[in-house]
Amino acid sequence: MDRSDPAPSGEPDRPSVPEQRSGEDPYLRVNDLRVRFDTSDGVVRAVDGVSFSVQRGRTLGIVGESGSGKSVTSLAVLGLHEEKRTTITGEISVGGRQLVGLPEEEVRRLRGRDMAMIFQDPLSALHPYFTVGRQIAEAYRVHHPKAGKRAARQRAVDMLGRVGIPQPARRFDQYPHEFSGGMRQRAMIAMALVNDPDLLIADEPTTALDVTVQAQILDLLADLQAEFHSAIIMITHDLGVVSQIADEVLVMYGGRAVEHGSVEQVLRRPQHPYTWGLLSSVPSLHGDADADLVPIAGNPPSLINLPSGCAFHPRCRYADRNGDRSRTEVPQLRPAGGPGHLVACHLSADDRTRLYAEDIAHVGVAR
Amino acid sequence: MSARNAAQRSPAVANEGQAGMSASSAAPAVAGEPLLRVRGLSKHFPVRDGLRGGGLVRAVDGLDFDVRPGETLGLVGESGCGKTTTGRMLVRLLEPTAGTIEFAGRDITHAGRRELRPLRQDLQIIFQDPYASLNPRHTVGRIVAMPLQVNGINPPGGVKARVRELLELVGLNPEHYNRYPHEFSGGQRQRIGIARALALRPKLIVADEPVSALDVSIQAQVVNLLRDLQRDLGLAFVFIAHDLAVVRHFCQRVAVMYLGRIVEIGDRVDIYERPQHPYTRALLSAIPDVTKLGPAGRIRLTGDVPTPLNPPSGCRFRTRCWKAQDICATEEPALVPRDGGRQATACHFPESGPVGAGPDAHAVATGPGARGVGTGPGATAAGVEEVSK
Amino acid sequence: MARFLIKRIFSAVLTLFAVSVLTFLMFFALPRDPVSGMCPKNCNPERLERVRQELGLRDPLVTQYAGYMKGIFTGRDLGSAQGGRCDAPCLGWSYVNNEAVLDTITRVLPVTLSIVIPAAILWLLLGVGLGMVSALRRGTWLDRAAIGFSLTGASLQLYFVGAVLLMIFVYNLRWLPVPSYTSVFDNPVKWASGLVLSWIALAFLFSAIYARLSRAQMLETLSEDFVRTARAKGLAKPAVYGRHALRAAITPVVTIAGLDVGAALGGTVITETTFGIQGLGRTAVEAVRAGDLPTIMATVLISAVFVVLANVLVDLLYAAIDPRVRLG
Amino acid sequence: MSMSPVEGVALAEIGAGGGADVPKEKGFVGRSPGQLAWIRLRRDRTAMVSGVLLIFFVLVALSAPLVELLYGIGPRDQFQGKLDGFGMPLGYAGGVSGDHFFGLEPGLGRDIFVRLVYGLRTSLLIAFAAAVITAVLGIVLGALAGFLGGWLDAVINWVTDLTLAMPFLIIALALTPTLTLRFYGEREAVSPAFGVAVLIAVFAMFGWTSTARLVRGQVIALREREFVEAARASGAGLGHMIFRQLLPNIWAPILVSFSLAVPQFITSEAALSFIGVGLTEETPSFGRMIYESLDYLQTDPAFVFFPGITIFALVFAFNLFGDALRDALDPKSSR
Repeated sequence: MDRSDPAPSGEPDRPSVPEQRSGEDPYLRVNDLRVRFDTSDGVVRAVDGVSFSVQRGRTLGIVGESGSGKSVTSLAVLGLHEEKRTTITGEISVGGRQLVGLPEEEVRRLRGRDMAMIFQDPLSALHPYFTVGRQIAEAYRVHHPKAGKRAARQRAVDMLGRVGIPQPARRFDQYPHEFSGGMRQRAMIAMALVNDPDLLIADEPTTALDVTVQAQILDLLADLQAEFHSAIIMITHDLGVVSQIADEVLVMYGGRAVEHGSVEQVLRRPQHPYTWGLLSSVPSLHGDADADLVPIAGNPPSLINLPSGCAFHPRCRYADRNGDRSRTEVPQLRPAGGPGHLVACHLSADDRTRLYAEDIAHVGVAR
Repeated sequence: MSARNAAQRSPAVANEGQAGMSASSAAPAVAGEPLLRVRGLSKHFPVRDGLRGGGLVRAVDGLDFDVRPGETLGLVGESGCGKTTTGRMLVRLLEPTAGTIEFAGRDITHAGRRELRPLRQDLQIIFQDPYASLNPRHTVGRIVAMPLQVNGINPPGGVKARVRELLELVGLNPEHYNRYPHEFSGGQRQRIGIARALALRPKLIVADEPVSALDVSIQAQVVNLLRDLQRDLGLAFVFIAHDLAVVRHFCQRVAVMYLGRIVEIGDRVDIYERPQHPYTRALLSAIPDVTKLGPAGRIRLTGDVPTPLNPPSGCRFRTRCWKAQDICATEEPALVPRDGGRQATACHFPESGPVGAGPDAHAVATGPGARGVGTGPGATAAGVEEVSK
Repeated sequence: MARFLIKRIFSAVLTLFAVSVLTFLMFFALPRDPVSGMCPKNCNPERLERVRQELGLRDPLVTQYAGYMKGIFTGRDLGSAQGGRCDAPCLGWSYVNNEAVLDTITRVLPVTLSIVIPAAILWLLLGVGLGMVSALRRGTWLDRAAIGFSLTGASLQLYFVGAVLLMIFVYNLRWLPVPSYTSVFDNPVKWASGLVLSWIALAFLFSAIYARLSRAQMLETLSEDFVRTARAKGLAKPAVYGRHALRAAITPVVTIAGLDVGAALGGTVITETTFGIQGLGRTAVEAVRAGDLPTIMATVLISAVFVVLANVLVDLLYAAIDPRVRLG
Repeated sequence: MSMSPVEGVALAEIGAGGGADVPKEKGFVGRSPGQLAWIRLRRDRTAMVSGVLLIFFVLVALSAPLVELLYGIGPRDQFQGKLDGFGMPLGYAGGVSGDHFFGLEPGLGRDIFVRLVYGLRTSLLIAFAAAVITAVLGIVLGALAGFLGGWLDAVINWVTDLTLAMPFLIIALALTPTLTLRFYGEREAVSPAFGVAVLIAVFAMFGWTSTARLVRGQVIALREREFVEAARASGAGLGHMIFRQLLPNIWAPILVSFSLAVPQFITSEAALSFIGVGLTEETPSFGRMIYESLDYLQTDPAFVFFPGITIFALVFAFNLFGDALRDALDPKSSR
């Protein structure tokens, strides 16, 4: 099949993004996003035709391993990629505005005001030489040029208190290295939310934190979402985090979406062998602790030299069931049963149901 | 092999003799002498602070535990609890400040390099970072052969044959002998590190977060490999991790650490099904559970771990504990079995029953969130970080 | 902070002490007799010997050293041949120049300062500016030109550049007078026109080094997470680069600059020789040639003081820029 | 001038992960990081051009007597007949001709080209020898200070500070005649080889600090690396850890610093000659030629030009090569 010619959206065999649960229009709509980097080793197709949308007040979890393209997707939405070597095609619409092709200056005005981001490692993401408060106040003043120094300070102190930092007025004048890991991430969140953005992208916000602090941060994000009614994209490799906070889940592999649906659908009735692998290889707190985990064989692929056909086929236990198809044809996302549940797999629906029940349903956290 | 037996030993037997944990009351082990016997192990790091002149970070403060041949002990806790420091002391990469480490009946606490030499072969370590733990300028063959070379051991059949054997054992192609670490993925590098640790046929391996730097799908491969090796070779492990789910899949016994102390130690079943210490319960309930969708009713601990530079008086967990009473501030609870339980718990008010079913099901610590942080803003973060460098 | 300062100053004093002892020893082994240079012709051996006695050159080394040190801190009497009472800080009497060494130093130090300080300002502005621009325009012709400039500058010899500058601007075009020093307070225009070539020569060479250094630092900083955060906040590029990136990239540059300026203040021997300006460096060279121990001691010590002082200042500056550095 | 340390030299390869280093399934013999750096170097045009130029310079220097033989003129031959009444060379551009490629010196009338060839030999010999000695000193002292720490580190650090606080040119100026007089009498002729040895010794005394600091920093950064701990946990001794584990990982920055130290010593040698220390009149040297030429700046610019350009070309080639070497050894550093 010729896949170099991306099917335009609206073509019959290309299913649209999962239908929305309410009548509200999605705040963020990403359609057929492709991100390519030119490197000395070749062209990296970091994201290759990904579509999704998020409404305000709802959370999309994007799951994948390192190199799956999940972080690149989020950076592309904010326009934070390196301009010179990156090519972006597709549509990114935020609050009805098309961002791809928009001049940098206009994207900049949206950044931090309408859409904000939380990064994985708050210690390196905060400037070591400036006080935490100053960095938050700065984020406020960029988008509120009329606000005075004192107003910005007041706003920053308010936000620090809002995210649960004790003695915010005193903490305002401290440097990032004087904060603990959890407090730093709270400060990052305060900075991201200082302008009341409608879209918040959190890139592995709890990976660097301990479990008890992770729980605090996840709770905080949920509370703040209820309060600010923003759309959240939660990027993570941890299915546990997704199960706690997400409404919808997008599973990425090798720069492509392999499964997409509600959290209930993806975690309870997963359809893609890669999702199965993720579930069956994660150790669980319940069930038979002596049973072996079922890992995914092999290693994540190189984005420069992606396997032909289905990128997952070299690691897939079921790749041979369709003759050569897995090796030659890139599977497209297609409906997988439940409403809005999509999967990109050559296996037939019956096969998937049977294999899941036989091989997967009883191991790891899939149970 | 006896390893099989060890793995399947009934929890009741395995636990006996480990119940009394303090040095004086440690009862003689039933199933033979422990391989590793740790008493009162402490490590204090001096820190210099421009304003306060300096102090001691009590990274590890009086640990007692035993590991028997073929047994796997999990050491779990959050960052800064001292688990990594403990691991490094066990293999003598760090010099203990106080306490004793006995290995196979010999006191190795302060043994010199020469005295340690025969023991080195029995005691090895696997590191966390598969990128930093392999010398980038050496071939895989040289890396795996290093322990043999350093100890002047020439195994029957030659070093090369032994290295090939080891590579095969950990699931690598033995033909990759002449390759360099950068040509391998993270999971494969971790396998190389494991092969190196196995080169001297050790009896005990300290595994310091061996899978936490790996991708999820790779983690399971390495955990399974370690389980197989443990079973087939009858290895004892001290498995250091922050991920309680991984520990549950690998360890027969588990010790939970908080601020340089063991707060609870016991068999896997006891720790996961009937945790008694509030901290253990909080840890378990904080783990996001894929099997439960949506925000779970979990125990919310407020604040952060206090600084080990100036740990709270009495019970160290009291500043974040919802059950704390006056006695917790004045008297430090001993690590002893409570209420007929089989595991030892250092708590004045231990809980019972599975997490989520007990009275703490929806316990939320109240009061100002500042309680854990109030001990000095800079100290919490900076003090710990200085130590970890 | 106080502890740090005390420790640092103690180490600095120890270093200076060692420098003075080493210099003292080294120059006593110097194979030149200063006294015979004082009266080339009509001196008989007895008279020379008397002068030596008078100058204390026959005393044990320790006594001589102690006397010298005493002079620095409390002043001492040098005897009628050497200008009599010499108040602290007494650097001794130069029997070659026939004047108090302190007078020599106060005369030549402003010259060296006048060369180094404007040159340093020039090279820092030029070098850092060039480095930053080329980092931000990485891969463009501008970047390549800057790299070429800095490699060329780093490969050129100061005396060669100086010679070429002299040839062009002084001898051929006659735009500038032959380099000389005039006090800036007497005639600023003459001061500048007399020294501008030395500034250009020094600045050209040093800015090349600083352009390389700051380019590398800026490139490293640009890949830091906090720069991405600054962009994610919606800051415009000037603020991202000027406020966030520059602040972090400049720190190591400041460190090196402090040490370089400190070293340069101790005497720009080559520059002064090339342009024929009598500063600290040239004075030192002449003193060595003449075996003028008091002047040598003074110039070496002053140059060491500048280096040691620069070291301490750089540490303090570092702590001021980077809040993570705690002086302890 | 301070010998500024080599900045920004980080370790190659470590952590350079990402999509590029995916295991290749072909062939069982891997490529070492050194081989990879060599391949990158080979692909770098600047490196190759400057490298060839350097080899050319070295070959010319080594075969100086051969050049003399072919050229037919020795470094001490004088051609007074080709000078005018004021001692200026006849003809254009300082007497450049088929017989004298770079013309003649004013005054003595010696051939500039052949003197440059011999000057090149002297300079390269001094620079390479000094660079090797300072590298060895620096590596040993730096590695010991960094690895063992404690009082040894404090002492070595203090000695480094002390060395940096001594004004190099002035001390060198004083030390050279002192040393010479210790070995030769007042009126004895000093052998050229001795002058060269003294210069090398002076450079070694002052030059080791930057390598020592570099190595110390690198060793401290690597000391706590887990692969070193793995060796320690296996019972390895000090020698194994420094020589087998640590040093192979810091060859890259040492090599870069070495390649940049050589031109620095060439420059310093010239600078010393310039202020009148160092080699005797009959030993041809770059610095001496430039120093003497400055008097003829107006009357015979070609005399300034040829030595100046040659030394520039030599140092430039070294700097270019050093930069390319750094890029090859540490692909992340620039680009």
